[in-house]
Amino acid sequence: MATDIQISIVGSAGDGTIAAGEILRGALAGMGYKVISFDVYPPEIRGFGKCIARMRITTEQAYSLKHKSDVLVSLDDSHAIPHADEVRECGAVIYERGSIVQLPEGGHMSAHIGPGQLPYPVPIRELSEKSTGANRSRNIVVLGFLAGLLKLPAEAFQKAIAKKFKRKAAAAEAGEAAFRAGQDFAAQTFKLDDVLFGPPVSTVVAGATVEMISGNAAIVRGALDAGIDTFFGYPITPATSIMERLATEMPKRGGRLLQTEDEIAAISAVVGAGFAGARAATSTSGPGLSLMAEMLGMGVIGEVPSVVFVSQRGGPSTGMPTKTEQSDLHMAVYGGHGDAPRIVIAPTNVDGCYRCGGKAFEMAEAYQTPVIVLIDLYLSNRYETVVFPSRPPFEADTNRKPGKLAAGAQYKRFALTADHISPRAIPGEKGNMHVVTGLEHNELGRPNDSAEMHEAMSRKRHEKLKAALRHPDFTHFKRFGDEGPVDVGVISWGSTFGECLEAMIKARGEGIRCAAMKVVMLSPFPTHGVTAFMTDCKQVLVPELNYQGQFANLLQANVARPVTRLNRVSGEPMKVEDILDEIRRLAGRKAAQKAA
Amino acid sequence: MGEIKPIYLEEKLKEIEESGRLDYRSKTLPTWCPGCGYFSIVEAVAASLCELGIPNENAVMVSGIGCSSRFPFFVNTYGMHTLHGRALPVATGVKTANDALTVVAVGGDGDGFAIGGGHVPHAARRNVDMTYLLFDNGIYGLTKGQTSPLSAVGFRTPTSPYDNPDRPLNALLMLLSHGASWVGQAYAGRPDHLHRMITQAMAHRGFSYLHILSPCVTFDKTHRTYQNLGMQVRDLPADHDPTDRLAAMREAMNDATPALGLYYREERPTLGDALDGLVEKAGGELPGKPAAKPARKAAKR
Amino acid sequence: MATAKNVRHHVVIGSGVAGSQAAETLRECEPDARVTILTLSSLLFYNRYDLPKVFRGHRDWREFLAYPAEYYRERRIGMRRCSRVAGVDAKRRAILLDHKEEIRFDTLLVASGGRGYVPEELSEFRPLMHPFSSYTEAMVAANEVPDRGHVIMLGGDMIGLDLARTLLDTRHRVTLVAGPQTFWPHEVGADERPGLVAALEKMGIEVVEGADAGGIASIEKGARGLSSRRVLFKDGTELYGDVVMPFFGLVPSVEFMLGSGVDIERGLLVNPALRTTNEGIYAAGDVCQIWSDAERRYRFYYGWKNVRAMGDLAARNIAGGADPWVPAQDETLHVTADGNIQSPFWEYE
Amino acid sequence: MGEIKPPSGEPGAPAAAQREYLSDDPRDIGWVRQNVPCQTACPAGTNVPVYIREIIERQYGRSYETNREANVLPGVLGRICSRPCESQCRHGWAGNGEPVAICHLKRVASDLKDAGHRITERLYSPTGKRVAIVGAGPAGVSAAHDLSLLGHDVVIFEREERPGGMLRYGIPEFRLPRGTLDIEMHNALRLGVQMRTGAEIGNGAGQIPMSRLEAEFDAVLLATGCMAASPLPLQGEWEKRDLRGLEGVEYGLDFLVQMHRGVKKTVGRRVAVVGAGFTALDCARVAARLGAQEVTIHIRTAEEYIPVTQEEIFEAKREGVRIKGLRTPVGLTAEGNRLTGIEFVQNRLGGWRNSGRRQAIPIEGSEFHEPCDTIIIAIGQQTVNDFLGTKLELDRWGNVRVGVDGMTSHKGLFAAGDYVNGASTVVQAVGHGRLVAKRIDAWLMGRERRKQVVRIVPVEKPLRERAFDFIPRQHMPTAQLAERMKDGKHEVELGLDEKLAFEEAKRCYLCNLRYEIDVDRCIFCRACIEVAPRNCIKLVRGVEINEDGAYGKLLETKEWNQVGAIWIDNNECIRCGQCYTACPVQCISISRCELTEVEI
Repeated sequence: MATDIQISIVGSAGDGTIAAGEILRGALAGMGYKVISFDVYPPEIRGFGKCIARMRITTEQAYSLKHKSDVLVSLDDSHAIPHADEVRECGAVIYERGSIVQLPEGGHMSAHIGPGQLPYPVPIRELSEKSTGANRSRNIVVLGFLAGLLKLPAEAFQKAIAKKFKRKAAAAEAGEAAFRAGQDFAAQTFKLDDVLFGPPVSTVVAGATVEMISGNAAIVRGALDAGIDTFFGYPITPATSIMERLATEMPKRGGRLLQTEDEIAAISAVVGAGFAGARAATSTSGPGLSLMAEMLGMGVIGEVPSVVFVSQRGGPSTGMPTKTEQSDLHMAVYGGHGDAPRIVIAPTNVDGCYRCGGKAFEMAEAYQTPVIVLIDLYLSNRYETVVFPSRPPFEADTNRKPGKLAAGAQYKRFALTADHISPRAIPGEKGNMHVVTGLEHNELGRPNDSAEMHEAMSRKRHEKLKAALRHPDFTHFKRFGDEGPVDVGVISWGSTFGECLEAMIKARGEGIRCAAMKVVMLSPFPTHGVTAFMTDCKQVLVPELNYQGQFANLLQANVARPVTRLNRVSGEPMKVEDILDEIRRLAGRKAAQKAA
Repeated sequence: MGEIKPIYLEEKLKEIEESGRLDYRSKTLPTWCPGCGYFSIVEAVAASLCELGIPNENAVMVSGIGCSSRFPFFVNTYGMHTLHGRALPVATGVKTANDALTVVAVGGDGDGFAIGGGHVPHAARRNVDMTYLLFDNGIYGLTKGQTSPLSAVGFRTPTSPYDNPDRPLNALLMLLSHGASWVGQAYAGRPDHLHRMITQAMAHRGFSYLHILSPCVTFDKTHRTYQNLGMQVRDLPADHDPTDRLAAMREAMNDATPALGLYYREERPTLGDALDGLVEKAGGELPGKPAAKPARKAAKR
Repeated sequence: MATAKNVRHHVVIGSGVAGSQAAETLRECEPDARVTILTLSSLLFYNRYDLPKVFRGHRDWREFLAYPAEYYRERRIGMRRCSRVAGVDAKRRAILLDHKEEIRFDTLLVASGGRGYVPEELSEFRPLMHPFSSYTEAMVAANEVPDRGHVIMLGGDMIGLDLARTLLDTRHRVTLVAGPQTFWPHEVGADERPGLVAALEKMGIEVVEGADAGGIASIEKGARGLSSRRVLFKDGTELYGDVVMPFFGLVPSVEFMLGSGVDIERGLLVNPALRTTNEGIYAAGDVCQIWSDAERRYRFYYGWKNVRAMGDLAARNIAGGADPWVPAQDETLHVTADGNIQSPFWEYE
Repeated sequence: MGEIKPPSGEPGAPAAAQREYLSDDPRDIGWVRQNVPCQTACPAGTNVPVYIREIIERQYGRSYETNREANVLPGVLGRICSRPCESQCRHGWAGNGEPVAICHLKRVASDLKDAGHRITERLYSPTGKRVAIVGAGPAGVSAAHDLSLLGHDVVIFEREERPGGMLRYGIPEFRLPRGTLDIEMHNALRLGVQMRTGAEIGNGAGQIPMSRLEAEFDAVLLATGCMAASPLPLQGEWEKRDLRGLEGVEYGLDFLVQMHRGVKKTVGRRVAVVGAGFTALDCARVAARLGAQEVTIHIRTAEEYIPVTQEEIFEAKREGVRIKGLRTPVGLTAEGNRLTGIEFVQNRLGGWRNSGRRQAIPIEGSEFHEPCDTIIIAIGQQTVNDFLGTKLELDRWGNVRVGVDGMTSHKGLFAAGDYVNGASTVVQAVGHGRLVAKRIDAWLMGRERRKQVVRIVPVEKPLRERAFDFIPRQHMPTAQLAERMKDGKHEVELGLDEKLAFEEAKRCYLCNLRYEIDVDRCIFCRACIEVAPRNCIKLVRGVEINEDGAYGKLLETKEWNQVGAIWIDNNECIRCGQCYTACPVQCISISRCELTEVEI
């Protein structure tokens, strides 16, 4: 039996909602299921904001969340009640049985459970207090109950709980007790629902490893596998966990990580370290990227390899730090003053995060340029099960081209060559001393603002990036769905592509000829491939999470064809239903036109 | 064991209501974690504004980004919640535009000494007539607990999983050397003293810097806890002379047992005074200024 | 649809035969009113009389539901399951649920039914008995009884005897420990009893007269290697079986109405129009004692047809009617010509 | 008042090093009244939380003495008290579970105290005043004890051969073993109280006339209780007929008294008990022990409304007693002089009577008959006044009227217990006896010598753990049915052993602990609210003040600029101590508040 179960845990900040989600998906992945999950949390650490840990557990990896959940767990009714109708028929609703405050009519979850859904009242608070003496372990009680109700093996949970609370013996012990209390209560509860887990299917090929991992963690793993040397960063939601993970992992491999005083300092240090030959990176979000704009220009003109991982959030300004959005595309591709071309790649799933996270370093070195890996909060915090190959698919040291020169000739750091890529020397190399400057310069790197030189150097800096469109072992774009001419083509980027793919598959199921394309490389733009795809499509739909249609703008700047835009800025992932409706509409409009 | 005489609620409530300090609280309940020391600061600021008789509309709270920077939302005055690290320049702008305002910049240690560190010396040396309340919890709370420039050596956080190798900077010493004209330190766990210090800082004419030690109850369970801070803090020696900058620096050097109280105070022209002087020098005419802070002058007497 | 403010809110406590029928009738009578059912059950309405089916292999709860979820959505009947009523304030017309939620009503119908009675002298053995009054209990009991297992039935009310028919049909062994509650709710005279007991024996039930054995001294777990239950009588005799099931008739579930201001003796006391002593509060089904003008006393009426008719009548009276209660079925127990027992309480749809 | 006093050195006072604060502020007295519901509900004012706390500390003797301060018969009341406290217990409030077994724990203090336990008494110097008390029941004995402590010479006149009144002659031994009764009676009276048994007051031969008592004593206290069984009001031909001559008719109280005087009683096969009180229940259970096959209690209303504990009803039912409601006997049937059955009329429920009992209204034409062999009539008891030489003012129920000073219309003549209140409970009699003793003392001495204050003692830390709240109520172990029936005297309730007692005692919330937030030091951080297990800590803007000067409802607000204080709602507080531990600035204090008396 194939498994396809979606569980949502909804609570208030401080209820441990997200932590419960982490443990649950850790346990499930440990059992061998494929998981995709995405959490929603408020900007305050505590207070009263809504938190949702939502995950879909499948036999084969899925790339988007379902519209309906099979199980809803409420740790705070005031937040969970609006989500009651997201539970499917015969799905389970697990909620706190009692209340310590007087409730108005409708203030309790039981008032909102539809006749087709199955109620599971649990004395969550009481079980927590009974088993641990405090009410803090309510989230773990709920996990115990889930495990008991869905007949999942306790060991996987115990392992995940122990992992979560390692170094905190008392908390781990309380966790154990709370878990057992929940499980015991489930044993006394009569199970009614038909939420059933099939056996997990192992798809691991020899040598490969399977892990349930978030987008940010995948980026980190990619960077580590590509041999990152130095990292400078400044905490910012939702990119912080990239830095946090690297802080743990890099020293283990002799790498160096420094928390700088701000993002300006961080990008500056990255450019410095890149100049010095290190594989260097920073991570940030929109506000930090804005601060970095000037120094990125320096990286472009200085032709310094550098990598910036950007996880977008709702903007502008401080905006919506804990909500997802894809509105930094303009900033990433065009941001900053002057003609400052750079490579921008945007993975569409967690596996892609791993690949882009590593390939970014290859590209930065190969084309001597800043590379921005553009993801968003949804992808950063989304968990998927990823199969990692036994050997990292990244080149260790790419095209540094030192000492390519004939003896006696003067070293030209910015030599104009046929492929527009100059020999790069790094400090410490004998005889190749040079200066990298933010001023326009000649081949030697000496300031020069002549018309000819600025034109030649501008051309060099733009043209050399074209080679990146043929960068080996890298998916620049990819087409899915029906081959040949189609009625509707969906083209999208980044985290939204998972929803586009699912909508496209559903549309095909409804008999609509349909295809989808993901574009990973945003700058330079793969005009050829995208044009070919769009020629096949009678209608082109571009769904993305921003108001302006930033990707559609980019598309239309490169391919002169009308497209239909589908924009959402709700701060949450796009709904598959919305895309599907639009596909249906476009397919129908075409039919209507034909009839006319 | 404290007083054992019972507290009679309605008498207490009457006293609080009559004091008028509740008028300085916003309607919104603060969203900090229960137990956070910052609650203590809101209470103290409200009480100080009340005690000094500053009308709500004449006060401006300016903050950057961080847990502490949510502060302007919880007091009933004008406020600005600006960019990370940029509270001081924005506050300088506010004060420069209108001297009659009581400007209070608030922010955390990361906001003030990491990303915004470059702004501190300049606000201090210019002697902008404002109060800078530095909420020092030694951690980045809003991004869930990374090290800050004021985190202790050896402090473990997600970005310093093998201990923090950096030593914390000595904020008091910095401010003293940057030329802040009023420098003091308080602790959130001593609400009474905190309130008295804030009142003094606000009453001071010039750049007053109050460093407030506070625990982060959610992300720091090892270092700066109520328990540890309670044991570490001491009072400044009774004979400390707050006009002696060197003595103040000597006290500030002892960061193992932080001393609470007024370290240093001097009276000197503010940025506003200097700018007025320039106008005078240039032969210009000062625009009709509103009477400068009558209430504060009264309070100082 | 009328706005929330001006519509009447009819609340029904209990989702059994009476409560469900009442909700349906209320909806028909008042298309715009709000109708809410509060029930302790986690399932939608199912027919308790169907429960013996579990011994015929019907185990999935969906098979027991009387109506699909659609039924409630279409009729706009609010269905609040797992809701325990903690108290009713008749004066303020408010119901306090156990989880501290308060629900206001304009009219209230109490149809909370009855729960299985266990005589006090046997109450300490409750943990060793398998009651059979809900789907959950039925499933627990069914899982406990092995194929061709032996069921010891105590009391033997008509609900139990109905189950006994199924048990015998599915090749189980049934021993009845008879007592004053045998044939409840039929009132059986001393002269009729021997004939009826003989009919039971003819059906295949082994009958032990409890009183002859001095009454039950204790119920115990069976010793190792023996059946899992032992019933010990005061005269020293004993019985071994796989489960012990109590069928001593029903007692009304009225705990939550104590202190509400509504009059209670054993059940809620209602007038012939099924109204309690309080304006706007009605009762129907096994929970109410109806004033019988003919018999000059308050009395219970049992049986599926009666209970359903009560639900219907109460709803119509809530909606403005004032019709008096007329029993919908007779109450006599027959032995047919071929010596089988026939009871109106076994007739249901 | 209001100053901090050194310890007073009274029994049960804190150790010398502790400070205490005595307050007569109505807000503090009101606090205790509202917050310690068990003590407030107890007619004797027993300091329940303190004696339960002492059981947790395994100081059973001390616990016994704490009980004795309010009530000289802890072992007796620990068995047969009607427990008005338990229905008020905070642990039994909605959502909190079941009440603490306060009564069973009282018995624990008595059962488990040291064999050589030494009782403590606070003695006043002799006053030279003489007081006569008529009746050695619970009210008389309690008053005698207190008056003799206060220095007066007390003589008790008792009609029966032994002291105890209803306790000895009305309550069956399976509920109250006589050994316990004897010891506690002796302890109560041995401080110089003269006991004259077999001494009947009246004007007949061999009786002592009232006038003699009035002449010889400075004050006389009447505590003769209600020792006359009320007659059964029947209708028609039975209305005027004297039932006493009929075979098979018994009056409950007489039935029990005769049995305890040593008369051998028998009952028929089918016994009908009419009545709804403890006496009715006792008679039914005695009947079951005397071999009746069917014992039925017929009540006018319904089980919900009868004034007996659920445990008692349950035990009776286990013994085979059945209860039938909504019926009033209107006549009997007899064959010759032999009772054969009862004619009942069906009732419906009526309104509430002032006493808090439900009314039953007979339905015309609903008569029905039930056969029986014995009827025991236990519908109530009345006072007997014919021994009085003087004419006293009576109230409309026929009870003697007394003023607030406890005195009857006759100067120097006081009355206490059931004799004043009508048939009530033992604990009410004990409480009333104490109260009237105080009044007599005030009258004799010309002034109040003691007054009630609140003693406030700081407590170092919460004395409870949250885990205690989840302990279920411990059940009283009872004797096997066979054991009970063997001889009618075997005690049914076996008492909690030390382990059960410890578990049960831990359940007590210790409501006398007062958690208070020092508003001046509070930083409004809400750490306490976060950990609170109930909705017990509130953001308040004000508080209502009741007419008696005590606090009423807290006025809550969610608007920050209205929040004058964060305050513990003592009505919701279950004394779990979580807030105390959570407060970062230690602004929550705990003190123990208890009612006590001080010399004026």
